[in-house]
Amino acid sequence: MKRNENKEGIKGMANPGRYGIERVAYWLMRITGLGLLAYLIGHVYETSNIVNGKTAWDNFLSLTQTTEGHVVLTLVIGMCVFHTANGIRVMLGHGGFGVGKPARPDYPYTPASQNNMHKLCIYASIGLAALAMMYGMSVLFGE
Amino acid sequence: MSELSQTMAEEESSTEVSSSKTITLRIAKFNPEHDSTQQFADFKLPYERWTTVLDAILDVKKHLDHSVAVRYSCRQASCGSCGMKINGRPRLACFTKISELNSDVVTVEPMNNYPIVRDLVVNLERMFTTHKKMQPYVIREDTEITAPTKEFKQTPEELEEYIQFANCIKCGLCNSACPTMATDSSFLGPQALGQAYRYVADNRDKGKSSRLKIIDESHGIWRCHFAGSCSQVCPKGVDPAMGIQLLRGYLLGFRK
Amino acid sequence: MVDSIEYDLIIVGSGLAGLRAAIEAAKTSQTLKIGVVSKVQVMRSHSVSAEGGTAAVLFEEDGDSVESHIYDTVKGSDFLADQDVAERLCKEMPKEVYQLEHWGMPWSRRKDGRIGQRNFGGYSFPRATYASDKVGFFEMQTLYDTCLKFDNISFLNEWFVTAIIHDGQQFMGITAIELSSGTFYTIRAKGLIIATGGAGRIYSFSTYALSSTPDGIDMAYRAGLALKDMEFVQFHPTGILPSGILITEGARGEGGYLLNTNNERFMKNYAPSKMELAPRDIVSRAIMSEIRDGRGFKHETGVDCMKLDLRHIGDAVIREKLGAIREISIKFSGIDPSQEPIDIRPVCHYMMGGIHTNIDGATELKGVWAAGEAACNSVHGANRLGANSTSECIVWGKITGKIAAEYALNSNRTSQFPHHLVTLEEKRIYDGVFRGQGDYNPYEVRQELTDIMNDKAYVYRTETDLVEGLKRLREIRARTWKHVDDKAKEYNTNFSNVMELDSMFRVAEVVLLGAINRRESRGSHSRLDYPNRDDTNFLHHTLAYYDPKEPIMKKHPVTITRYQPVERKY
Amino acid sequence: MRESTIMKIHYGTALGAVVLVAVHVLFRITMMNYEDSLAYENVLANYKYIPYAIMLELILVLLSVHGFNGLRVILLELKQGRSYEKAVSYGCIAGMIGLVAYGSRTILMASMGMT
Ligand SMILES: Cc1cc2nc3c(=O)[nH]c(=O)nc-3n(C[C@H](O)[C@H](O)[C@H](O)COP(=O)(O)OP(=O)(O)OC[C@H]3O[C@@H](n4cnc5c(N)ncnc54)[C@H](O)[C@@H]3O)c2cc1C
Ligand code: HEM
Ligand code: SF4
Ligand code: F3S
Ligand code: FES
Repeated sequence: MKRNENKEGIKGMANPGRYGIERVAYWLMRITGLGLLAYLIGHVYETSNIVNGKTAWDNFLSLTQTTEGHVVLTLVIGMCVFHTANGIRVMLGHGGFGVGKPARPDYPYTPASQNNMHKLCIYASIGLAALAMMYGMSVLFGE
Repeated sequence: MSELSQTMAEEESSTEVSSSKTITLRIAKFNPEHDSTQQFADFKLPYERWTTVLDAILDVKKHLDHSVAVRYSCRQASCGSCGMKINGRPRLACFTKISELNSDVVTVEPMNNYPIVRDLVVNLERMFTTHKKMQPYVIREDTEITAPTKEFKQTPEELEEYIQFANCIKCGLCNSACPTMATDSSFLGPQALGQAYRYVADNRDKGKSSRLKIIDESHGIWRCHFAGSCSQVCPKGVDPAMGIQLLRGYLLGFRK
Repeated sequence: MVDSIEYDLIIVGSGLAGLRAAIEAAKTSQTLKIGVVSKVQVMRSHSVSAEGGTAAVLFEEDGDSVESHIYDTVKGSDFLADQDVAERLCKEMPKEVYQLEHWGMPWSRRKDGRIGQRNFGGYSFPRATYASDKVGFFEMQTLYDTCLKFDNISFLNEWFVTAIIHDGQQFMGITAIELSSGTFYTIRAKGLIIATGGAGRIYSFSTYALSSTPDGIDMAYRAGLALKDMEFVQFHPTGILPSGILITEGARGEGGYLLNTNNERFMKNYAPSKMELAPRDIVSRAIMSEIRDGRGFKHETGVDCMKLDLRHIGDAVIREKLGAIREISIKFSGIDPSQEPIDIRPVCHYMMGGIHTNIDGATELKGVWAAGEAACNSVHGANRLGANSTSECIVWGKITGKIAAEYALNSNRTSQFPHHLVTLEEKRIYDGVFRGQGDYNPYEVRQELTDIMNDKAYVYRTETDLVEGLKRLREIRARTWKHVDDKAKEYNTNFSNVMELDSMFRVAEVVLLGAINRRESRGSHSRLDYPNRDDTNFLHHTLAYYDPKEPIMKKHPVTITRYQPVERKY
Repeated sequence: MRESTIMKIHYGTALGAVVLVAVHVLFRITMMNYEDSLAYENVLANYKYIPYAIMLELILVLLSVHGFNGLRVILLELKQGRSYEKAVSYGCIAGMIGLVAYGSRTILMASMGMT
């Protein structure tokens, strides 16, 4: 028989719509994780210039002193804050904390694991990230 | 209580909103054996307040196109046959009323993440296989009864610990909504993991360690990222997301 | 050449009876190859919809007794049950409840951790063992999951079985179509258990799953086996409007009232001692009488109905014990049972009749057994008590599973496989149905047929109605509806739907003929023109044998061991 | 390695990183103003302060392990197949080791004053 697997693929994995904020958090977590990894690699490379003397270091540093550089740094701050805050939420969840207690469900079914605590934490993580980005911007673009 | 009246109120009001009592039903038609792509066939249909999407599809099958391939049996959300994608979201066709969709066009497609057999029918073989892999039965020496045996005691409270997960009708909607499943066809999936929890949480069972070993593999429980979509689409209130996190508690050493 | 596969034992149907049989057979011998064939996937069979309970005597220390269960069953049957068979059911059942429990069944529990039971119609003790209101579902889950322990059980999911092949002496195999590919197969085996469930979809207003068509019963009938007591069709008093989905008797078991337009619990006029918990036939007749006398409600679809009031039970109890009812009522009718009474009407719910078997579930053909609702071992007689059917499925699943497994282990084929019969069957379904021609829409014909059954052979029956029904049935059967417009092989439900219709005609005819012949009122069969039970002329079972022209009707004695028939009063 | 062990490491590294990154970032922004903190001399001085250098090394290891394992998880879920999955695992380990080695080189050289 010919097979059509009909997998949703990356689009389905990435598409945060349709399923509410938990799915947005899932998606942001991935993106920020990858973003941070990319930054980490870049950052390690960047700082390695310190061994090449002051000129090399300053040359490289000036790259981050541009507007683009500032934008990237701001994003990194936001990503870091969201990933950290949400990461703590997810870790607690993965350990089985705050995911509700098993109980006979009543119609209409509202899953206890998708509770308001979690929704709140997700919004808080996003909010914190936004605040941190604003603070970062004020520092970076400040002077 | 208030939630309920709200749901009912929404359902009521939505009937009033769509003033015309007909919809366009778009059915995805595809026979992988003969067709190269999926096509949509459109049908105009009248409907009543209580008409379900399954009713509408069967109406088409009766009067307009006998060839629509669709899986159904109980028509009361207890057999798990009629999972499909309705207006973009996995749902049970017999448990979705046209009136609650708030749309003049109802599009039905086969569920994602399963191979298509034909039209709306998908192959659920893998789900049944992973379910079996979970050792979904009470594991202990003395499960076979001898003449004077009475029941293993279980209080109503102990029953509550797992009864929610025993409600799973194997419709597969959760696996279809899960983002990991969208790309990872080796992932055990929320259906199976939820059932692993159902038996682990049953005070009669002694198979916990063996099940924990099974799910602790590279495409096992750790591929769940608590995206929660599984629980959101489950038509029976199973909440596999909760079961999975609780199971993980055992593996991480938070639960005994 | 038709593709062929082979098993030792074939079980057709993966409902309660089929699964229980599979487990027992697998336990009997590890070497036995068992094939469970069903036209639906596992866990999709009609059995998952059973709601209220499974009858068994568990608490003798509290005053229940097996004797009382037997008597209730026999009395409920209006004395048409074979009493030795009823005795077997009641004696086997307690063990089975505990066995299910040991396998993981989530029975509802008492505070002390023992299994819980509730009241059910027609019993003198609360002995409907329950698991919320999803008894059948949880039983199916337990049995299916337990099947997964055994490597010698294979499931052939979504295979439509079309015929039984035998050489006149003994069973040889079956023919089936694998739905997903459309391939036609012969499956050879030594033994067969038919567990294809009830035929309730021959009525248009029905609690049954849409897949509950009489294919299996008809298969046996065509193979020359007798159908027994088909005129006895149970109408459950409380089918919700407009869908006909069941509101379990457990709703009345938990204290629900039936009300007419005078807001009166009218059951006091029909069964003063048991009230709403009288056996189903009596309650259904009471409802229809009230409607006839003008004390019925009109549902917005224009259908007459009564009200089932659960409000006084309270939201908490409804949620805990009747959760599925609550869901069904809110979802499918828009009514929260804790706020408003539910609209209900008697609805086709169970077939007491089926394939004629003896107390061991054996049919008249060597190597073939039948169990569950498809079978008629006469445990329910003229009226089944609620909660006795899942019990029956489990007990006879086990019995036939054991006996058939032993038979399959020890038997040897004596004759050549009759390939010509497979060829004939292939002709019948491919030339006769798949490549058939015609002008009538088979789906509309099916609607007409089921409407006729609903109109003419409902709760109250008369000679004129039944004869008229039979005449109309034969008229529409003669039309050219045997054709399949969907020409694809893969997952062709159009094809199977037409074959289902074909079997519905044959079985519906037997129901009508049996009802015409039985000129008395007994149990669920209630004739306005013969309102009394007539033990002198009709204390016997009805048998029907297939004949291309017209069914051949015969009689079969009732086994009476300890209870002589008396008037049935509640 | 059992997947649960890997994931325990994943969570452990994350937790460790939370603390250390916080210190690292606070170091950058509270010691003096941000601009100055990045000046060559100051940075170099930091590196020469051994406890700080050790902390940097720790952060590097923790985040590389965490980050590359995260990448492995994502890649594992993206596509399946024996050889692909092997490649992903080894690739990520290689990346991890590479990054740690490269970063360590900087830290080592800077703190030893080999500039
Ligand atoms: C709504 C409802 C509620 C009920 N509640 C209760 C209750 O509370 N207590 C109680 O005791 N009883 C109850 N009953 C009755 C009881 O559920 C049934 O009698 C019982 O489930 C029948 O089980 P079974 O195994 O015989 O058949 P089923 O479960 O009907 O299974 C039949 C099987 O045969 C297969 N099959 C049929 N035709 C073919 C074919 N051509 N080819 C291949 N396979 C085929 C089907 O696919 C299916 O797998 C209820 C019935 C209904 C309708
Ligand atoms: C410092 C605080 C951090 C915390 C608390 C944290 C926490 C987590 C957690 C809990 C996960 C698992 C998510 C899941 O399985 O659903 C995760 C994934 C991940 N993390 Fe971190 N992390 C942190 C920092 C970082 C950094 C700095 C990087 C970059 C190097 C990073 C890269 C990743 C990646 C790539 C993933 C995989 C993404 C995914 O699976 O969704 N993390 N993190
Ligand atoms: S967990 Fe819910 S959605 Fe998933 S298969 Fe079971 S019933 Fe369906
Ligand atoms: S949707 Fe998938 S990611 Fe986990 S919480 Fe459910 S299994
Ligand atoms: S038909 Fe059974 S769940 Fe929809």
